[in-house]
Amino acid sequence: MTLDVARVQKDFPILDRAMPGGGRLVYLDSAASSQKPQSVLDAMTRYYETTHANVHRGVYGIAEEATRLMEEARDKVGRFIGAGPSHEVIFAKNGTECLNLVANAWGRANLRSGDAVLLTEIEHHANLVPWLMLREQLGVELRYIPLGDDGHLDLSELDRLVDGVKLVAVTAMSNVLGTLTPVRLIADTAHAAGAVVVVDGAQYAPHLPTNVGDLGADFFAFTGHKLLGPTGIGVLWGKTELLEAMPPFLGGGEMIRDVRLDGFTPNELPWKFEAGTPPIAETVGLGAAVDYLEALGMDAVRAHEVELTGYALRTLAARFGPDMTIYGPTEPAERGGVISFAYKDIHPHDISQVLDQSGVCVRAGHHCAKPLMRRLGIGATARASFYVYNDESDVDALADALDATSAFFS
Amino acid sequence: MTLDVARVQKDFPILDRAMPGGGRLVYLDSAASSQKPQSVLDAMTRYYETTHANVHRGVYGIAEEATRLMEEARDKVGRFIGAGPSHEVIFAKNGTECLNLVANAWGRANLRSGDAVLLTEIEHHANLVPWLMLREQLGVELRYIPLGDDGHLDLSELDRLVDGVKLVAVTAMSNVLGTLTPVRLIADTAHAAGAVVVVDGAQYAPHLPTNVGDLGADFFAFTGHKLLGPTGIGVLWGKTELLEAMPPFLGGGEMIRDVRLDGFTPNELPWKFEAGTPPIAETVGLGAAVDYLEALGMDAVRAHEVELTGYALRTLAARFGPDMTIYGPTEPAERGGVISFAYKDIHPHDISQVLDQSGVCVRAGHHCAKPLMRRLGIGATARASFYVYNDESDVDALADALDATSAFFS
Amino acid sequence: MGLEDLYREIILDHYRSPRNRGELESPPAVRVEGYNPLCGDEIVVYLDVQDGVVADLKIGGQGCSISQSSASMMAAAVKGKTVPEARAVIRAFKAMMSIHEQRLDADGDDAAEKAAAEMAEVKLGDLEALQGVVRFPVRIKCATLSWNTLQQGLDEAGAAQAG
Amino acid sequence: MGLEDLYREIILDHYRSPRNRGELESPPAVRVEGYNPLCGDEIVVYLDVQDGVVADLKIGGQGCSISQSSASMMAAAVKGKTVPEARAVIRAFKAMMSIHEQRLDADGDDAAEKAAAEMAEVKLGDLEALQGVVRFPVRIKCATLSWNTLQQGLDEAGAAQAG
Ligand SMILES: Cc1ncc(COP(=O)(O)O)c(C=O)c1O
Ligand SMILES: Cc1ncc(COP(=O)(O)O)c(C=O)c1O
Repeated sequence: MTLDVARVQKDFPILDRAMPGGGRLVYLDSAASSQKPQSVLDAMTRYYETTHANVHRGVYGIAEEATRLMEEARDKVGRFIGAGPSHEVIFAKNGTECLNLVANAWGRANLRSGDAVLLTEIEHHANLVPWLMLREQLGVELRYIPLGDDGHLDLSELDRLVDGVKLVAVTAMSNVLGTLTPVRLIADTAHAAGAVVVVDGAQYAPHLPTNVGDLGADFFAFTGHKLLGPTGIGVLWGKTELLEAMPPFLGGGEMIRDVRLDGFTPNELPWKFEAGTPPIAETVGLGAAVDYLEALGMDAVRAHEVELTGYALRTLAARFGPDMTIYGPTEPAERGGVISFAYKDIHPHDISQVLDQSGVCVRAGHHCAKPLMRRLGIGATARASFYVYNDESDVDALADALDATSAFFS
Repeated sequence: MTLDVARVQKDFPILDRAMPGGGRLVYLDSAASSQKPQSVLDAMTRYYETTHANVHRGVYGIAEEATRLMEEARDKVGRFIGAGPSHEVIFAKNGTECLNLVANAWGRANLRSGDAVLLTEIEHHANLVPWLMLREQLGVELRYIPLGDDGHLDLSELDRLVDGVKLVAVTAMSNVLGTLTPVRLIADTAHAAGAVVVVDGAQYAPHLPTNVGDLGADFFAFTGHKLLGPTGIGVLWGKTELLEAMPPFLGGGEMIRDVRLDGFTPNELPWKFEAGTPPIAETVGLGAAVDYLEALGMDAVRAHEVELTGYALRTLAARFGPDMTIYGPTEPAERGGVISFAYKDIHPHDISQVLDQSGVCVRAGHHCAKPLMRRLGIGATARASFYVYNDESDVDALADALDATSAFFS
Repeated sequence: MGLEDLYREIILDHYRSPRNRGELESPPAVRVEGYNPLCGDEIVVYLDVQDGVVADLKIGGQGCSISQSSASMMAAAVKGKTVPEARAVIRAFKAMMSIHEQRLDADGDDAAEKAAAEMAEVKLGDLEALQGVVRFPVRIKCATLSWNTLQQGLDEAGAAQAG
Repeated sequence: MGLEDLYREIILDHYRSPRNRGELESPPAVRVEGYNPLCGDEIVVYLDVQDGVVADLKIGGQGCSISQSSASMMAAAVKGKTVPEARAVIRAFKAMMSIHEQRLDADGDDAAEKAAAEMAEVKLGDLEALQGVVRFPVRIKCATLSWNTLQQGLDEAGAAQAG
């Protein structure tokens, strides 16, 4: 099955929008946030126009229907990542909250001063700062798997690094380099050392067929808005035994079984970790996004991105040669559709600004991975990233706009 | 200015939906969650169809536009509650997260074992459980302002209760009794005792003209979905000095200025407290909700609800007399449009179930206020609550359906 | 989906005149509380197990017609039964109720088969009147509250005997 | 809103040939770092204040054309000025930039007036080329980064002298 990109593009209303310059929108920033197909927008609008009510507590018809829609979305999302029982699927506001939840609830219950946590040098701030906060608060020791010069993690010291650690948290795909990390290998090593494994799947789940069991994850976090879904929704999957043994994270309605003036009893999973009114419409939207991706087929999504990334790497090399440095692994099969680059000595910020004149949207900056930037010895990159609605003409538009940028600054 | 309810109703698409029984939807559960006007749905759809991109980091046009829309929503929301600088307005996922943010970030920095926090017996779990968790974690002492038999807080012991407390957290309006609490008086007393004042405005901000300064609040939390806005968005307002002195709450992207492998520096307000991709579309929707309410005029909204609540109290008393117990203050001017009641000896759950047959939606249960239920000596109430789209015919429909309920169970 | 499917006559009868309401002294009886976090219903089951038999059982607490009548019928159904028999009734009842809830489990098909097998084991009699609850998903937890509480009670009674 | 509004010739010139780049030994010079958390730009300002005068000033770090040229022009503008004069230039420059940012403040009108007054105080000269940045709100923080850093440096130099 291959992706019919022309048909896919028709499903995304924003791609039809008029641009100031008269051209078309060339959206190459899906690693920051993806666009949304009509079906996702319709599912949310339909929900609000026919069914909205607060969930889990209402007896009347539309409240029951809203609850059913939300729990169906939970089932769908669980199946999408190969989860077991749906109560292992917890909804939060974004991927960042999910990782904070693990750091807080699992961390505070299981980590003491001096305990070690193993991360990598390529993590997004979302999988760094929560652990840095635990370092400050509890005095845990943080270790890092380094980045090799080939754009892959350098695992040569893994056995030493993992020795005695209580938890390993690793991204499945770098949002800067595109690097696909050997999650399973790291997880097996971590488990052999008795550690719990947290996988940041924010960049992985939207782009590759995902099975949390095959990855060897104990926790797996991702975010809706990068997966064709709405903003305001993140997903944490965790193993039942671990989730049950954890104290709650946020306190409030929904997450309790009983509340007294002198104490409370938490609710069962998954609600124990869902305090307050959940992002109801957003779960419905995410469910529709998962439906959309499954109809395309995640194998086809991945195949398309490998192909397009290959085309991009070849095109950029051919057109810009030594004027361009592309970071990360060179083989499309070893990476996602995320291309961070340096071009001549033009600052990424300026590149992005000038590309915008041609309707080409790329991100410039540290991409919430400042330690990785320091490791690469740079302050920022320009980054083009692809998704189901991108095709070779977008890559060509990027290359043409880069020529214009070079002309402007020379 | 009075509310033209018939015109308002036309703005809410869900009120037109077909009901199984053939009747109309009589939605009397706005205290749990309000319905949304077309303009809110349109604002979000338009956002996704023309402007979506991740905010704050993008240089290109649509990212800049998305950032502008989000920050405009912040300004609007700030003006709506009479806030000062917009950096005092922090977006979270719901009202519950806002209160957890205060309990965690302010609480951990300022409270020690043995310190006292003053709450009330009528709080929603969202303003109880975060403090109960601090009690468990830090050993703080919790005190409670009791409920008087007139449905108002009993302030006779306030001076004693407030003595030596570090923080007072109080709801501005009970979600069960409708009681409007004397927030200003409590705040002044608390400030005189050197305490910080947290106001749970989840039920207040949607229904009354709100000015955080006049209320005497140091922190004020509310939630979008009860205020004609979407799910997935909550708002915390706090005073600059307090917010600046607090450590961050969740860690990740957006909330940092710098991240190193051995530490991080938080960002400035408000982003310091907004980790990860924010609920962008939801802030836009909330901004549209605020526009809608301001066009109606909050004075008119309040006047309409006082009038309708008065009509409801009179109608129910006239039609059901001693068969019905209504909880909370008897004067419409002293309460919001929330009517919790017991009817004959029919369990609230059963009432709600049978009312649903007539398309009448009321909530049944403890309304996330179990300590208040225990105080009232009951397990649950049925609760009808009003908003801008309700009118006297809805009250009549409720009364008719209650007659049918009584017939069914007798 | 009329209300009559939910509120069968026999249910309303048990609600109006609950059987086995009251308390037992504990100890020797086991006392277990159950909460429905969604609506605030509370059930207290007092359980007297002697020589492997549910010698006596009383129900306290308060709740809606479904939770109260389910508890009342449950008490009538298990009183005098051996512990294994009582457990079989619990399984059968929960299987009847799970026909809707199983959607929440990943392995829907297996669960449906298992439920059918467990229901075949035992005659539920009057309790079958509660089958209509399955069509009102929010109320399933009302119906199962007392049963989960009883199950916990049997576990505790077993542990007490063993210990 | 063309790119020429943003990238004026004089800006590109300062970007290509930045003035006053380098380091000063610290101490005696004050060394202050500034970050733009959004894009990763970093500025280091080395500041040598003697007898109330900005005797020397050097700029390190890396960033985009706007942040670098702004820093370069800033260095040229304040070197040799007295501390109060330097502070007046900072105020005037930030006022020019705030014409967009003030939207974020509640009291928009007051702020606009205040900004106009502060800009009137000082001749910004070449720095006025950066006015076009105001139309590209995301870039305002690029332009103001070095100025905020300088301001912090003057505060620290003042404190060091006082202490
Ligand atoms: C690798 C990675 N992890 C985590 C996140 C955080 O996701 P969110 O911003 O939705 O919380 C992102 C995206 O920003 C990411 O790229
Ligand atoms: C008084 C009160 N406080 C707090 C909340 C919590 O709001 P949310 O559920 O949106 O977090 C609610 C509503 O559920 C409420 O009624």
